Order: sequence, then C-alpha cells, then structure tokens
Amino acid sequence: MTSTDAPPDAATLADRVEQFLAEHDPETSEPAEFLRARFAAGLAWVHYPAGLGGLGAANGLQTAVDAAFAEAGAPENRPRLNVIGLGMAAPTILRFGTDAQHQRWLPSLWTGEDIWCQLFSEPGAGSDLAGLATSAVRDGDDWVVNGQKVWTSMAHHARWGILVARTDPQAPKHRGLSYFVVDMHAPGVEVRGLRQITGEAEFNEVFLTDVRIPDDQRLGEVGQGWAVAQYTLMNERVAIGGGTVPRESGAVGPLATRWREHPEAHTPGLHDRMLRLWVQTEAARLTAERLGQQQAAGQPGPEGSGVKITYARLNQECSSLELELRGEDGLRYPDYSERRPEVEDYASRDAQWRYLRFRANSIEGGTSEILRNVVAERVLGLPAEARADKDVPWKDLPR
Amino acid sequence: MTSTDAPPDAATLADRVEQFLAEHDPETSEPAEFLRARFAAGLAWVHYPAGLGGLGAANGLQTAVDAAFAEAGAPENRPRLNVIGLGMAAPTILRFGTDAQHQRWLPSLWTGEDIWCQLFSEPGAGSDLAGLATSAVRDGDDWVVNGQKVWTSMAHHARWGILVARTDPQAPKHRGLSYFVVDMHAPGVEVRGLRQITGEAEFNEVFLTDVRIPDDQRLGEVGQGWAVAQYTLMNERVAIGGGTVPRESGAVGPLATRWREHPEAHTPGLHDRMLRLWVQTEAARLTAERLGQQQAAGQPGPEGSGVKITYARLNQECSSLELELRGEDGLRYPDYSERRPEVEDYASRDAQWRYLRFRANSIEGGTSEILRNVVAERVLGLPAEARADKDVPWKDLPR
Amino acid sequence: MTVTTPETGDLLYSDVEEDLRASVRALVEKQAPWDAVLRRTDTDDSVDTELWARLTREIGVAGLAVPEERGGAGASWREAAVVAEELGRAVAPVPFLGTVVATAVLLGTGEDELLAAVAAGERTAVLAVGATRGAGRPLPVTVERQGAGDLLAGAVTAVVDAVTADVLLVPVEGGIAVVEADGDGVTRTTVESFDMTRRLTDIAFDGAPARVVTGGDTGKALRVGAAILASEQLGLAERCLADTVAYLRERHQFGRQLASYQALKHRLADLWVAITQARATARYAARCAADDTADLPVAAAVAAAHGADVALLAAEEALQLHGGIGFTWEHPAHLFLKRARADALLLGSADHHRSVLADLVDLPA
Amino acid sequence: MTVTTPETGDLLYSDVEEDLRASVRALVEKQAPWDAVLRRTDTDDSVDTELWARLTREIGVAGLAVPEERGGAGASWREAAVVAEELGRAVAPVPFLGTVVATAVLLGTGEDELLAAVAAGERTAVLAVGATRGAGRPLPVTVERQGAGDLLAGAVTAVVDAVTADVLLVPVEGGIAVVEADGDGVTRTTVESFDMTRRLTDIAFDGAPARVVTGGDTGKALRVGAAILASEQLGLAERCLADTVAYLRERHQFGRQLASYQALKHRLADLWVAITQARATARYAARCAADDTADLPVAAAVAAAHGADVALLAAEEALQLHGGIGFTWEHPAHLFLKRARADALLLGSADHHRSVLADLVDLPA
Repeated sequence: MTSTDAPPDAATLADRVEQFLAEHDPETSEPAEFLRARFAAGLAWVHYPAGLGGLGAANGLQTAVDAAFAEAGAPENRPRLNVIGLGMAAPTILRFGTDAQHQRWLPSLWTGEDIWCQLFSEPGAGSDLAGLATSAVRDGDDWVVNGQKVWTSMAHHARWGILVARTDPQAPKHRGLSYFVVDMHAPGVEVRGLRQITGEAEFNEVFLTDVRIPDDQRLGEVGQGWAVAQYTLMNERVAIGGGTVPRESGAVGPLATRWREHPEAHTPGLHDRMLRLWVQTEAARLTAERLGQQQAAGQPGPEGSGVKITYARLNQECSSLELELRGEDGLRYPDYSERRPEVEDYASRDAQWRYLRFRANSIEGGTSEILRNVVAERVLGLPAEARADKDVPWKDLPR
Repeated sequence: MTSTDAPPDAATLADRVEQFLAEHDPETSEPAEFLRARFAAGLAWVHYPAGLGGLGAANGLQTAVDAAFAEAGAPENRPRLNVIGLGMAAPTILRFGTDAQHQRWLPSLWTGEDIWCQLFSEPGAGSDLAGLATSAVRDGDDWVVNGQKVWTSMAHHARWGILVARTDPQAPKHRGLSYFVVDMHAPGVEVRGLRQITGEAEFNEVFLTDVRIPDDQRLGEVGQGWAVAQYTLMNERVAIGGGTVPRESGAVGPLATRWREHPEAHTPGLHDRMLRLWVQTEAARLTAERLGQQQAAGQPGPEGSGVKITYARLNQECSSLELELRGEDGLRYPDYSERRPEVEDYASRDAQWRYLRFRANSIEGGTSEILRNVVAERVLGLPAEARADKDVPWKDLPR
Repeated sequence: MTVTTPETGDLLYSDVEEDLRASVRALVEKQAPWDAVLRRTDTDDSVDTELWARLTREIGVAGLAVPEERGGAGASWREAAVVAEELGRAVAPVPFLGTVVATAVLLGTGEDELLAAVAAGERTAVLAVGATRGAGRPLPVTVERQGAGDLLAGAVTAVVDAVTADVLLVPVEGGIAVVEADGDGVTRTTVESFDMTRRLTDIAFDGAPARVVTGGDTGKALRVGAAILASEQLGLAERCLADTVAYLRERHQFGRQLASYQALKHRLADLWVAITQARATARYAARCAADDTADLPVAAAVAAAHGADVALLAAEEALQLHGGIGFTWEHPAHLFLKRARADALLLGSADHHRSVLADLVDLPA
Repeated sequence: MTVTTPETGDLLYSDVEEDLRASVRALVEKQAPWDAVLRRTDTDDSVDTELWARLTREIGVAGLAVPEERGGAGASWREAAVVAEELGRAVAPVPFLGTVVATAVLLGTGEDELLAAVAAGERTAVLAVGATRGAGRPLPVTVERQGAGDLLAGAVTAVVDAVTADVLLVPVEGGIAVVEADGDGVTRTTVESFDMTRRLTDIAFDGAPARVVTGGDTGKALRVGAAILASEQLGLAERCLADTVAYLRERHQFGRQLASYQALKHRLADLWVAITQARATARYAARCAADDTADLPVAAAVAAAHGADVALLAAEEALQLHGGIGFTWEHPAHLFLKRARADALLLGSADHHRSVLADLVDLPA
C-alpha cells in the first residue's frame, strides 16, 4: 500500500478492510495494537493522506469503513471522549501542521491514546472570541503563556490542548493572535472543574501560569492565529444528517410520553402548549431534513443557524412544559451535588435537569443572539453592527 | 372682572358660572354668541390668563366648570373636531405667541369657529420628525413654503394649521427648523384624503406649493422650531386618567362579550388565548390606574410609554382573536368603499374593522419600536443608539 | 402508542418545478402587478379572468395533478404547490385554490369530461362548502331529491372561488351533486370580503337541477387543499419578508438605514427562520399529497397550522415595519395582511388543525 | 353577566411601607448576600434561622397582618407584600411564605396563643399541604381520629417551609389539626428540591397527637398566599432586570457595551413593561387581601398568573443575557431561575390560576 496509488473507491476500501480484519482478529488483538495497525493501514480516516491514517480517498467513504469495523467488533478509538481531537484538532493539524507535527500528534490522537481539548473561550471573550487576553510572550525557543480559559470540555482527560493566545497586544485584535498546541501536563497548567447550574461540572476552567510552549508547537504563522482558529471552528459545526430524523426526537419525546402517560395532568391550556410544541418540533425536524437534503445535493443552505436557534428554544420550552406537567414532582431534583459526568445522556435525566441544562443551548456554540446577527447579515444582507474594535490596537479596547 | 384680581378658587368659579348662566340662558342664546361670551368672561379655560379666555386659575379647576356648563345644557365648542386646536395648538400659541397672536387666534379657536390641524409628519419623516424636508424660504415679509405633510387629522375641516418647516438646510437637522401658523385656505394649500387599510380616509395628506405665510404667523424664533414642536408634542400625550378605568374596557370588551355569547365557537386553544388576553388586559388596566395614582401624587412615572406599547398589542391581539372567533363571518367585511368618518367609534364596528384599524396603534403617536428605545434609554439608562445625524448639515444627510 | 416516522421524501425543488415557478412568476408579474390587483379590489370584476385564462391555457396550472390520460399534465400536487407559492406571493385574484380542491374531488369520480375541461381551463369548478370548513369536519348537507331528476335546495355560505365558477360540486348525502352555476334555481351573491383579492360567494339553491355522482372524497380533497394553501402562505410570507427587507434597506431615519437597527434585524431573522420551517412543512405536505401517503393528514395539519401562523406573522411584521406608509390603501402591505388573516381561517384555523393533530398523533386533550 | 369594576384602592407604596422595605433590605443584604445564600444550598442547614430570627424579632415581619390586640403589629397584608418583594429580591432562605399562609389560617381560629407566638417569631407554623395546591383545589385529607385524643395518620408531600417549622397545621375533615412538628408520630424528610433556597418537606403522620380546631379558612389563606407570592415574584423579577442591566452596561464585546445593542435593549424594555404590570397586579392583590375585599379571588388569580409568567421571563432572560457566566454555579443567576421556575408552580401554576379566573369572570371553556 503506497502513497502513489490512485485514490481507492468504495469497493477497494471494502476489500482492504476485509484483508485487514483477516490479518488482525478483533477478538484476539490488543485494542491499542489493533488501532495503531488500522492507522498504519490507512483505514483510520480514509480521506486523510497516506501515511497519516488515510489513503487519500474521497469524502463520504468513511461511513462504510467504520460500519464494517464496527460489525466485526473492532475496538473503538474513544470517539465521544476525544470529540474535540477528532473533530477539531485533527483537521487543523492536518491543514496547518508541518510534517513533523503531523507525525507527532495525529497517530496517538486517532487511536484515542491522547485526548485533546480546546483552549479558546475566556471569561472576557465569549461571543467576541478575538478579544481574548491570554498572552504568549516569546522567550528564546519557547513562548511563555499566561491567562485563563473556560468552557473547556475534556480538559481533565486531555494530554494536549489547542490554544489561541495573544502574541501582539499592539496589533488590532484579530491580527495579534497565534495558535499553539499545549501539553496539558506541562508545569503551570491547572485544570479545575467548572460547576454549572445543574450541579455538575461538565466543563473546566484552565489556568495557565508561565506555561512554556516550544515554538515547534505553534500551528501556522505568528499573528495568523485567528485564521487557524476560524478553520478549527468551521469544523465544529454540527453535521445535520442525511437520512430521516425520527419524529418526536429531541426534547419533545419525553414531553409527549409524559403527556400520554399522565392524563390526570392535562388541562386545556397545557394541551395547547403541548400541540404547539409538537407542531414546531415537527417543523424543525423537516427543516433539518431539508437542510440535509440541500447539503447532500451540493446546495449548502444557510439554514444551519436557524436550526440551532430553533432547537435551543424547543429544548427549553419542551423541558419547561414537561417540568410543569410533573406538578409537585417538578419541584424535586435528583441531585445537586458536584459530579463530573463523562458523557451526557439527556434522555435518561429528569425534566428538571433537562430544563436547567438546556438553558445553555442558546449560549454554547454561538449564542442565539449572535446567530440572529448571522442570519440578518449573511442571509438577509442587512448591515453589520457598528463596531469600533477592528482597527484599534487590542490593548486600547474597552474591556 | 379685571386681571389684577387674585386667582379665583373653586367656589368663586362656581359663583361666576352661576352668574354667567343667569345672564346667558343656554336655551335661548345663539350658540356662537354664548361661546364668545363665555370666553370673554374668562370661563373658557380658567387656567389661561385673563383676557385670553381664562382667569389665571389653578390647574385642575376646569373640570368642575365644564361640568356645570354641561349640566346647564350649554353649547359645546366642538371639542372632538377641534382636538388638535384645543389640545396642541392653543397651549403652543399661549406659550410662544405674541399678544397680537394670542388675540388673533385663541378666541375663535376656543369657540370652535376655527378648527385647527397639525402639519408635522412627512412621508420621509415619521419617527425621525426632525428630518423633515418641507422648506420655508424667506421672501420679503413672507415665507414661501413647499412640501408635503401627511397623517393630518382634520385638515379638511381646518381653517388654521400649525406647521414645522425647514428654514435652514445648511444647519444640523434640529437647528434648521421654524414653526408657523398656516392659513389652510391660502393659495397653494391642497388637502387630500388619505385612504387607509380599512377603506376609510380618516387622515389627510396636505400638499404645500408656494404657499405664502406672513412672518407674523411665525411662532417662536427662526431656527427654534424644534423646541416649539417639542412643546406641542408634549401636550399630545394622552392623559391617563385618575378615577377607576372600567374592567374589560378596551378591545377585550367586545371579545369577552363574543366569547360569552358564542359558546359554539369555543375550543381549548382559543380559551387559553381568551384567558391570557383577559389577564393581560386587567394587568394593563391596573398599571394605567397605578400610573394615574402616581401622577396624582405628583410622582410622574415613566410608565406611559409602556402603557401605550401594551394597549397597542392588546388591541391588536384581542381584535384578531375576536375575528377568529367569528369564523366564517370573520371573512366578511362591512364596507371597503372610501369614506370620511368624522369621529371614530371603535365599539360599534366589526372585529374585522377593528383588527385593521388597530394595526396603526403601534405606529401612530410614537411607534412601539421608538417607545422601546425610550424605555431602554430613559428608564433603564442603556446607551442611546449610535447616530450620525446630529452635527451634520441636514442637506448632507442620507435620505 | 409508538410514533412512527414516515419516509420524508424529497423536500427540494426540482428543475422542472423551478422552471414552472419562473413561468408563473413572469406571467403574474406582467399581468397582475400589485397595483393592478389593488385597483381590481375596488371593482365588481374581482377575478382576473384573463390571467386565469393564460395561467391555465399557456402554463396548464389547473391540470398539473391530473393524469395525462385524463386530460391533464401528468405532474402532481408538488408542482401545483409551486404554483400556489407564486400566486400567494402575488395575492393573484384567480380561482386556483378552488380549482385544486374541485380537481381533487373530481379525480375520485368518473366525471372525466368535466375533469378534462377543468384541467384545460375551459371550465372552472368549485366545491361548494363554506370557506372555513377544515378537513375532517362534517360537511353541510344542502340537497333535496325529487322524482327522476335531483333538485337541490338549501344554501351554502362563504364559498371560495365561486364568483366565476361554471360548475358547483355540492356535497350531498350519497355523493357529490354536480350543478351548473348559472343554471336555474341557483343564486350566487358575491360577498364583501375581508380579503378582496379572493371574494367569497353565498349560494342559494331553490330547485336547481343536479346530477349526483359518487367516488369523490371531499375530506381528502380538503386536506389536499390545506396542503396547497400552506404553499400559498409560504409564498406570501416570503414576499412580505423580501418587501420589508428592501424597504428597511432603503429607508433612513436618524441618519441610518432602518435595516441597521439590531432590534429590527433580529425580528427579521426570526421571521426568516420561521419561513424556512414553513417551506419544509409545505414541501412535505405537498409531497404527501402528491404520493398520496398515509401521513397526508398529519403533514397537511402541520403545514396548515404552521403556515397560517407564519404567514400572519410575516404580514403583520411587514405592516408594522413599513410604518405609516404600510397603513395606507395605496401600499400593498394590506393586501398581504388581509390575505394572510383570511388564509388563517380558510379550510380551518391553525387552532383547528392542531386539534386534528391531537387525534392523529395521540396527544389527547 | 355584567362585569363590575371594584374600587381599585391605593396601588402606591406608603412612606411606612418604604421604611419597612429599607429595613428589610438592609438586614437581608448584610445577613444573606447571594453568595451566602448559595453556599447554604450545599449544606443541610437550608434555612437561615438567624436571619429569620432577626426579621421577626427586630422588624416583626411575621406579625404584620396580625392585629395588635392579638400580638401582632397591626399593619396588614400590604406591608407583608413589601416584605415578600424584598425577600424575593434576595431569594432569602427564610420561612416567610409558609408563615403568611399559616397566619392567614390562624387568624380565623381561636388559637390566639399560637398566633401571637408566630407573630412574635417565637414559633413557626406552616399549613401542611402540598406545595402546588392552588386556592380552591380540594385539600388532602390525612387524618384518623381515635377515642379521646385525635391521632393523625397519613402523609403530605412537598410542604413549603416545613423544614424548621415548630407547628404543623394539617387540614382534616372538620377543621385544622394542630400538631407539634417534632412530636411523636411525625416524620419529616427534607426533599432535594429544585429550588434549594426553599426546600420542601415530605411529612408522614403515624399516630401523631393533634388538636383539631375550627374556623381556619384554608382556601382563603392560600389565596392570600398567592397574593403575597406575587409580590415575591415581583421582587425577584426586579432584581433579575437590575442585575442584567448592570451586567450589560459593564460587559464589552466587539468593542461595545453589550447594553448598546438594540435587540437586547428592546428585550429589556419589554421586560420592564411586564414588570410594571406585575407591580400593579401584585399591589392590587395585596390591597384586596389587606381589606379582605370580595375581589380577592380575582385579584389573587390575576397577580399569581401574571407574576409567575413575568418572574420566569425575567429569570430566563437574565440567564441568557449573562451568557456563559450565568450558567455557572458560582453566579447567582441560577438561584433566581430556580426560584422563579418553582414559584411558577407554587400554590398553583399560571395555567391553574387562569382556569380559576375562567369561572370567576364568566369566561367558560
């Protein structure tokens, strides 16, 4: 298997998977060994280049490969724990990294041996990410980093983090940033769980105190951090699927179930709200499906922002009504003690927990307010908000 | 009765009314004569100065005087037809007019012999009144006026109009305006009915073409028109009353009546809307009452803007639901032919007419959007909207 | 109950549909611009019969869902829905909605001669039921029979698109009575209507000769009508949004484009989001009608409930954001407002459609 | 039916009320700032008994509506409502609401010794009904009688403010059973509550000795409770608005104060308008409670329905507009959100109060 071959088609890939499985019995292989071998065979992410876990295949052929491995009972690479690594860090490393950086980070990232996290948001820089204040100052071959990051998923599991820091406070805000990979085990990196209103600590704060990052852990040029970060965030967008989304999926599901199972709680007013939310959810479902069809047809529409605004609202309103339907039980709460959940399973939780957790849906990953700006400006062509922060040195901005 | 007397109190006023009525029998007097005599006696608006229809009495004593005259069957001074004259023009003339202007306009204004209208709004200057474009150019002792005004109530009845026009297009917008009284019978004044979405023409457009206004019909200094106009508009504010507002007054009244009389139209969803609107209307009623109590207690609150926003919305939502309750009949309309109503009587009209007419409630007299700005900026102290029109010559502004 | 998820099918517009849209739009923009539509509302000539003639004869809009072998174009309700979008965008005063419902009825009967004539635009037919009758409601019975021939007696009020109809299809016990609209014993009275771009008709029958036929499914026809109406509402809402965006970009107050004020931007963004949903629900309902799937009742109810709310929101926002000018007769905003408000009652209100859904998806009161 | 308009009465705050407000606010700000309230939610010591002691003994908040001759301050429910505003503003963990309802019950009985002790803050009493029981709903019966003494059996769940209560007032057939909360046969279990600033209690009775007294009107007491709760909701909503305004003025994004964005300004303006209405409805309900007018049922239902909606809107907007920081445990936004969401079920939901109104003002389903 060499890198000079023509890109493999689906049939070729199926053959290679079969051959690989014949050579590596999922039953008997040590999982880490198996995953390393799969990476080496180019069957990790087949659209990546040969030598970096792929075979240069066309996009869209991965699904069948993954399905074949799953069917054979092959070990998994911790995809939910390493969602930041696989979804955001890897494509950024591939796009902006040097050969040495590719070799250094991609194999253990894909196998799940190293979990990654993302050090972007700060207490003072949320919607306005480019206003971030964490500083990186050059000192010989290193950068010395100081600052505080927040909303960092998986930081307590992570070996590596992707970091945006300010390397030139004299430059306008978007132009003074650089992008690094930070060793989360390095001295000066402190990870603290960030307790949220549900009682749990799903996210982290990361404090960076005189953390030294060698310059060979920089991705992209000095001062180009904003462009690199934009590429990372572009990969954050939730893929809205082809295929049929089930009716009554999402927050309306447990609401409708409770409605059916508890006729004693029915009132005319609540019935009207129930039906409105059902209709709105069905409308949102069909909208998401239509968006998926557009994307599949090569007509990417701007509906994604609208879908996110809508789901956030429906999650909030459905869980609020569901809580209300519970009556007295809606005043109880399972457990506010501080815990660290691994992966959230919304469906198994009480309506009260969902009501609280879903408040964040209209904030995380782009607030509904920012998304309305996006729709108004990019879709409807309305003038952008006046801003005075684009050509001013970052250090002179009001904060 | 001389102007050097001390201001009369309520008892004195009652005596004077009694004396006046003894001398002028409402039964037998010619109405215009009666009204002129009442003006001369200072019993027209008793808080106005002596000689101008008043006696310099304290505010608040007028109500009893009016009641006494009404009880005696005294002729009326066309208060609904001359609402602009009595409510807005008269206080402005009193405040900014010369003695000659007082004598010239106030008597026939108060008696209703001359109806007044207000020429402020323009097609290009609605919320942004100070952007108006009607020009007044000095020519000898006259001003020559050209432009177009709109939303002019009563213009087709009016003998006089209060007019704001631009006398200096080189000045910033608020500083280039002057305020005039225009003879509505002068050459070049053309009044056209402005048909609205109900089919009726309740308002007018007024076209001004080379209309000559003598300089002695100017109120206030040249360039001070904005301040004079602000004074006029301050008097526009609907007085929100002392006394108890009846429950179910306003648009919820006919809605509730229809609900009670047509149980066959009830559904759970409509019931919920009915009850929500009833609660909101009752809340708005109590809010208006509380505002009236505050004003009566000398604590004028800023709640007026909120009351107007709320009534506009409730009028619209109540009439929409009432229309919906009518079912098939809600698809019929009494008459779209162009007519000129004298004074609108909302209660006697169909829900469909009300639905249409009430759309204007959130536009006329200050849009709900402008009122939200007012609340946000003046009550909550949030920053004003950025604007670039304050220090620029009016002629250079984008339009 | 387990909720099942029917296959969604294609929610996009095909090239054929886009071509059809372009043809309809070009014709309507030329023949019935808004000022012409407005002027017509002040006349007794409330239907644009010339536009209707060209729509049916040049483009064939009345026969889209009729098979070729029965005299139609052999397309489907999907394509008819695209036509409805364009006619809604223009509040065009033509009897398309009535024709849709009548065609859906006739497709179930053996009345192929009449069906072909309707499909060709040679005759227009309408189902004689009150405008607010939603799918699933009991239909008014207005017939008496005598001897050899059937003679109708009774009345139907507020019928859509009957002003210029040639044939009335009257639901009666045992079937559908086919009646000549200009025949003996039929009195039509045009109603001063809230929406003057689609005037209603009160119809009285007093011994009107009729022929009763079987096979027509009025309930299903009204569901198809509700599905197509949702596309009309979509087109209307899109027009309102587009007009409002254009106006706010052009109009300045306080030295700034109105379009630059964030509170207005967010309202328009929310409206745009709602319209994307109306598009998806209308497309799905049209697809269910086209393929006659078992989910049509749900799809039509969702599309009708959502479409009514969105069109009314769009028209009300358009009026408000146009300010004073939108309140004048000589501006089109009121044409859309009145159509949207009337459409929200036509074939059943949003409230009615939600109560229908309660039964269909097992969410009882 | 003819709708009549009761005399509204005074909706303003008197100087005495403003003085009372200042006293309560000063004490609460010193004794129970939000971070102390937050820390307490993580402990088993969920009620701030020291604050309650000072509120009752130094200011006399528990005896405001009790006549002087029965050991109270001889003020009225109007003044109690002002206290509720301040306690709502601070989500203060003290048993004021429970005390209000219990006092309203006791005022109808001859239990003057207990009433005086409650008014003085020497004992706390609570009506043992489920938290969501609205005025007018049937009360749970949880008693059995035996021989000479009455012994209670049964259970009441989710009782408000019973954590530190000394005396339980249990509605039973024929009256109110007065029970020592720490007595034999009473088991109280503190509930992990959605709103940890007001934890609920499940109470089981197993042969608990009781004394049944008559004259207490639980329905009216719960209506008084709903009226006072509306003032708590008002105070909470005002606090949420004030905190949000302050935060948006201070926080910059994209080089501008968040407070300068018009979409946010308009939302806050709408919230302010809603709060002015909540103030008017709460004041009117308090006035009707104070003067025991015939309109109390309407006034309490309007105030409770409106107050619940406004407080929840205010708390949800506050959380949203604070962005990420508001989602963290170490910020007070969630304290207000949880209180508002719980309050919207306490003593009956807004939906319940609207359905009560339907009967009261003749707007039947």
